[in-house]
Amino acid sequence: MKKQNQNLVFLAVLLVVILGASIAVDAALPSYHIAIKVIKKATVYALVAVSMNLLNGFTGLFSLGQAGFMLLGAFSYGVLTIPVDKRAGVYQYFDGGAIKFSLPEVFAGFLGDSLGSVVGMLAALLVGGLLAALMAWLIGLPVLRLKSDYLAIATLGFAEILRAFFQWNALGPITNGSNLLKSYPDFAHATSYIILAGALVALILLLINSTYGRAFKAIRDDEVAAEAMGINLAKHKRMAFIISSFFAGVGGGMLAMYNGTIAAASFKSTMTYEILLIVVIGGIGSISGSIIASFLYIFSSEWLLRGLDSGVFLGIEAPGVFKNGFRMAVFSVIIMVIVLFFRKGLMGDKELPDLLRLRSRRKEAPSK
Amino acid sequence: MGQLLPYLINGVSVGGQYALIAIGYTLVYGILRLINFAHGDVFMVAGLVMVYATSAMPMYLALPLVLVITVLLGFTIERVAYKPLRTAPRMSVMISAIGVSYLIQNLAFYFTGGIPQPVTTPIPWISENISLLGASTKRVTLVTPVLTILLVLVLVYLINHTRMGMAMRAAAKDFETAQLMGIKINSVISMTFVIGSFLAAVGSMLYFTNYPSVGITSGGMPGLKAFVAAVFGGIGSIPGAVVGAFIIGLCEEVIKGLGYTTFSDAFTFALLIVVLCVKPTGLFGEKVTDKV
Amino acid sequence: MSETILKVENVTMQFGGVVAVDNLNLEINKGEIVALIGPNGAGKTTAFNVVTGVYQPTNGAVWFQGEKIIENHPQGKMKSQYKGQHAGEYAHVLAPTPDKVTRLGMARTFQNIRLWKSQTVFDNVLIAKHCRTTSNVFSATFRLNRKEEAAQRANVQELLETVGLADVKDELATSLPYGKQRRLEIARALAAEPQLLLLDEPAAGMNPQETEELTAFIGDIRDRFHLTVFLIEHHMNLVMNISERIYVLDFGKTIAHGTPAEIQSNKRVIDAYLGVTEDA
Amino acid sequence: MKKVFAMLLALALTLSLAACGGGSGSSGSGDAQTGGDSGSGSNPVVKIGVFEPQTGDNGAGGKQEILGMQYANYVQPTVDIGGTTYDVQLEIVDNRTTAENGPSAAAELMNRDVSVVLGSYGSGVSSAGGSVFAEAGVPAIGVTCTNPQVTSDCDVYFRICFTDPFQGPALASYAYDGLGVTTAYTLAMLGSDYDQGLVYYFKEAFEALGGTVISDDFPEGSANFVSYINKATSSGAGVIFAPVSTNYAQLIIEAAGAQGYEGSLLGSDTWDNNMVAQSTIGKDVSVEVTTFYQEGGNESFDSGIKEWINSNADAKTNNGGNDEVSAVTAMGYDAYFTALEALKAAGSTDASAVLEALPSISYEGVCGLIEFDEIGDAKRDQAYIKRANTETGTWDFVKVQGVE
Repeated sequence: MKKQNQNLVFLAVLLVVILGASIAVDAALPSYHIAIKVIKKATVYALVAVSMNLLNGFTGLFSLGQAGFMLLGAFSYGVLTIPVDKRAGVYQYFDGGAIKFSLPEVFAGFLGDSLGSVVGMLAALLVGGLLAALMAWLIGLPVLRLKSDYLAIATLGFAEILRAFFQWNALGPITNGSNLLKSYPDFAHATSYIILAGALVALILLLINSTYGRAFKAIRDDEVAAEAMGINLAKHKRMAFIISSFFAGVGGGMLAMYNGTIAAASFKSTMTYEILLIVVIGGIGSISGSIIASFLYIFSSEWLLRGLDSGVFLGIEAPGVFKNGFRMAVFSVIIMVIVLFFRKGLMGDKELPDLLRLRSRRKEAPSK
Repeated sequence: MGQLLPYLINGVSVGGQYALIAIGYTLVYGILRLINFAHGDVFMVAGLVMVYATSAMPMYLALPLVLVITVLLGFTIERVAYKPLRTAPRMSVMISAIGVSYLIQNLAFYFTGGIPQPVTTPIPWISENISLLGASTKRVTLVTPVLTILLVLVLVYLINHTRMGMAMRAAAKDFETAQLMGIKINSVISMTFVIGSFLAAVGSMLYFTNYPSVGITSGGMPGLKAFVAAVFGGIGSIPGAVVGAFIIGLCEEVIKGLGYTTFSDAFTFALLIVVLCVKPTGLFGEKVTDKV
Repeated sequence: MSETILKVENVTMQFGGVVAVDNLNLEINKGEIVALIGPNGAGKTTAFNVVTGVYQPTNGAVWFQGEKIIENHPQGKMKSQYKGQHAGEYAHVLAPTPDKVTRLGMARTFQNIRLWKSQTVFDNVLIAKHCRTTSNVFSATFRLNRKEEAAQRANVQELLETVGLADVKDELATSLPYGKQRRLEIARALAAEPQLLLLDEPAAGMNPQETEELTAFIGDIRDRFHLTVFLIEHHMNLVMNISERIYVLDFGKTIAHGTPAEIQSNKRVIDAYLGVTEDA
Repeated sequence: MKKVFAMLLALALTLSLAACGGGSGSSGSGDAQTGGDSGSGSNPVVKIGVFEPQTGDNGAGGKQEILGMQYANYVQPTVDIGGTTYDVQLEIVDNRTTAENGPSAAAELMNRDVSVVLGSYGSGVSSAGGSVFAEAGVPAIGVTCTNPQVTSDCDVYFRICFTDPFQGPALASYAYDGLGVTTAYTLAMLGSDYDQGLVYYFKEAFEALGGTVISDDFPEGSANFVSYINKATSSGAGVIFAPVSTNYAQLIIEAAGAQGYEGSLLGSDTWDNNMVAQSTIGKDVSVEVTTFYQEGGNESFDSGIKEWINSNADAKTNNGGNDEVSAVTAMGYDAYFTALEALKAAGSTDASAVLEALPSISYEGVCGLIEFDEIGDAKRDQAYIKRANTETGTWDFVKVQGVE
């Protein structure tokens, strides 16, 4: 009980600090400031990384279908929220598209403009998540019976199939085929992103610490023992898969929100790899690790390390070395070092509060 | 039918290229149970090296150099990224493989500036145009399947009739026992990567003879498809990989011929999922039971 | 005569051309402690795996608490390869997964300890309670199942105290000494609330003193939890001390069964153990 | 212990990142690549943002576009704004071609306090950046992004090139009226909004003229186009319209040459690349493209930029190792001067003033007169048609094409 209280206090303090910081940042900086853009993107990646961690780290299912589920979420969000009067422009090759309504406008009709559009946007995200979950349920039936690496390659393949469908011109009136979806609404403040993603991550945390989460971990640690102890493998794996995909779908919708445009072509396997590597950097099986790693990764790749690509870094001028691509090269070397020598990543399978407790316990130890 | 003929010819050629890559996957998987995600990128690097080498030196020096560098690369990858993880969980090794793939792509990106490198001096003779049954194509289209089958025959002979081949078969059958029986497992694994990379280099030379430039992501798709071919044929089985590769190459082209281009890639993956679910061991694979 | 809890009926398990269990028949009554012994490779663990649903028998059936829970007959390629007896007597296929068998009231331990490595002692036991959870994933996530969760936790605490592991409950399972890990595995099995407990070599790797403690422990939990125990064991002291009946397996076949005294004087058993086949 | 070490490592990493982040933030000029030496050192500085891909699929095109701007900056490093002479500084940020990297790259430019933005090559990433520019109220001048969506839903985006709804029909009428073809075969890559968009407008216009169009798509990574060419031949198409990237353009030319395709190959602005022209050498093909600029159109610009490229090793590398002037380079050059005009007209380096001044700009660049309509698109009613010379591997001017 004491441990739980400690965790709660810690989480509450952390939450207040983060929220305070983000509100302060929002107030101090204009919405187009890079810090806000980067916080938004990092928040989205944190959510997606945590959802992948739920599957790969906590349930031990090595799935590489993340980009596919994000694609579903992104498109659902875009398709459902583009304002009606902008549809003709967006679906320029498909006569304004097949869908003639926009959720934020529908809700604005009876909830008022500002509340209605927020509810509409959230509803669109939710639909995206649910669609991703539905798809996960469908493909989970056959695919989850496969063993580790076969599962990985099958889910990777599935994501590619999905991408092909979304580029298919026959579905153009809905998906806009190979063309961009754009002009849909976005939350201007980083705080909105943090609250939304934070709430979803909190849900995942609650799940992981529930009896179902414990069952997932049992499956990860030893499938045979888990099954022998009465845990229905098929059911629980599917559950983890569906839940993870739901959050990936919502995350995809949020990524679309952040990007301002959606194209199926960007949801390639590279995106899945990137998220997987974030999870690895943070530590497979650590929620806080994934979050920290997302922020580190996005902050440095999108902002702080740009100098590595443009000739000057940390005051050192070396245009011959610091040229385009150097940033990513340095990055991938760091990732390989982590993969090979710090296999547990930043956090291992520990969470932030665990680390604090570890320290306090160490202090107590001599007196014992 | 006449309409489909060029697609079929093309399919056989593409299949041959996939086959050469697929063998690398299947050999490594057979022994290490590892999907070597970096294999497609090794293939790409071979292409890049070919572009640079052929424009800098005569053909008779350049081509062997491509083979040597690619083989060295494959060998190094195994030593640096996979060997230290021999006892680690399978997931770690797979992540390492993905990391290597990411690394190679980014390094290639750095060196090429992310710009596809044009193939300025294609390999003579095989890049010439010939006409076949009324359709015109490059000679490489015909050379590829023939060369593939020749190389595979040589490889099968080596595996069945040399000490190293025997060691490889033993390691594939039972890794730990093979180790206990005094087989130098590390040299066997290195050999596997050497052979795989060698074939990938050959495949790369053939592939990029048909293609005007080498981009940093050129390896990804052929790599993935070759892997599917390996699974389809029954991973671990060399004839399986070859047959699977030809089937996939043909199917893909025929689908294009029928006008469903959108789904030619998707079909490959759908085939993969169906095969994995219906017959996970593929066409020629052996059944593996897990011990409790 | 008390009621039969487990009945293995004409079970044959054939892998390819190898018959691992050949026409096994046994019955265990409620409340009994029954041992399954035999030389290495006799098919004991395979028999356990069949009973718990890990393997599907090639032919035969398993009854649990008066209900047929497992049944199979040779199919496909096996039809022509089948070497066992009673072919054609079974026509149905009943193949529950191991988790289902566990939920029916059977729990087991493993020959090579299979604890959940990254979990604490407490969580290892708590997770085994999961199969008895009635709340769904939503109510569990939103903490609407507080009552059930609290009851389970209290129950686990009690169980750990019973088996003497309460003082190490926050340690990682794998950090325990070997003997305690064995004990923990038993506690974990108990948490699944079984009627029948299957122990696969519970005393393997233990010294005589630990074995003695374990012997007492098994008897103790049988009484306390009203269990039936079915165990595989090589330590003859343990087997002879606590079993009421013993089945002896050799090369997949039952070569003897009876009380400890009967088994000790059975010539075939002595041959099987001392004979040339000893190390085969 | 390892854990503590890992945490320390993370901490160190974070700190060092924060440190250098602060560094780059405060000394934005340190990051900038300035195009050549700027005149007198003591002048105040006005910054022009360059939002271009330097990496990714469009990296090559983006670099060529930047070259034009850098050369323009070299030619004209200062500008008089409201009576003061400012040094112009180019702030180049790589948007990595893809839409998902657009917003942060655009935000990075805003961070560097630019007065106006030039770019990008590629419409998708331009759209993605557009919303950030709009939030910041900084005007952007699209150089060669031809998709109507870039400007249609973005108040701050202008563009100096023609758009797809012009280019498609221009090519269609060239094919129908100029070449006298009634059946056309189109080929586009799946997943490419550029390809698909142009095909759409081409098809619409060509069918309106009375022709028939057969359309086909190919997946990314296709290497062999023989079968597509055969299909075009057998369907009796007199022209193959393939608005694809240069890589595929070369493959299509290759396949058409090998199959002895008798009609014309029509390309869009992406085909205007010396590699494409060179790939026609010795082949019996007729390759025609629409483009923004024809080399030789302005003698002094041509010779000047060639000299500059030849004297600058980096520039030469970025131009693909030769001194052929691409249309995108010329467009980049024009974009730079358009921006200078806007700054002069605004009389201030303030972005909002520039935004106000832009719609009324009129500038005669090397690629023709630049004026904007109410959407912000250039008023362009003509494109240059060029034909590849199969002997020299260069482009020959054919005609100026409009839409009828």
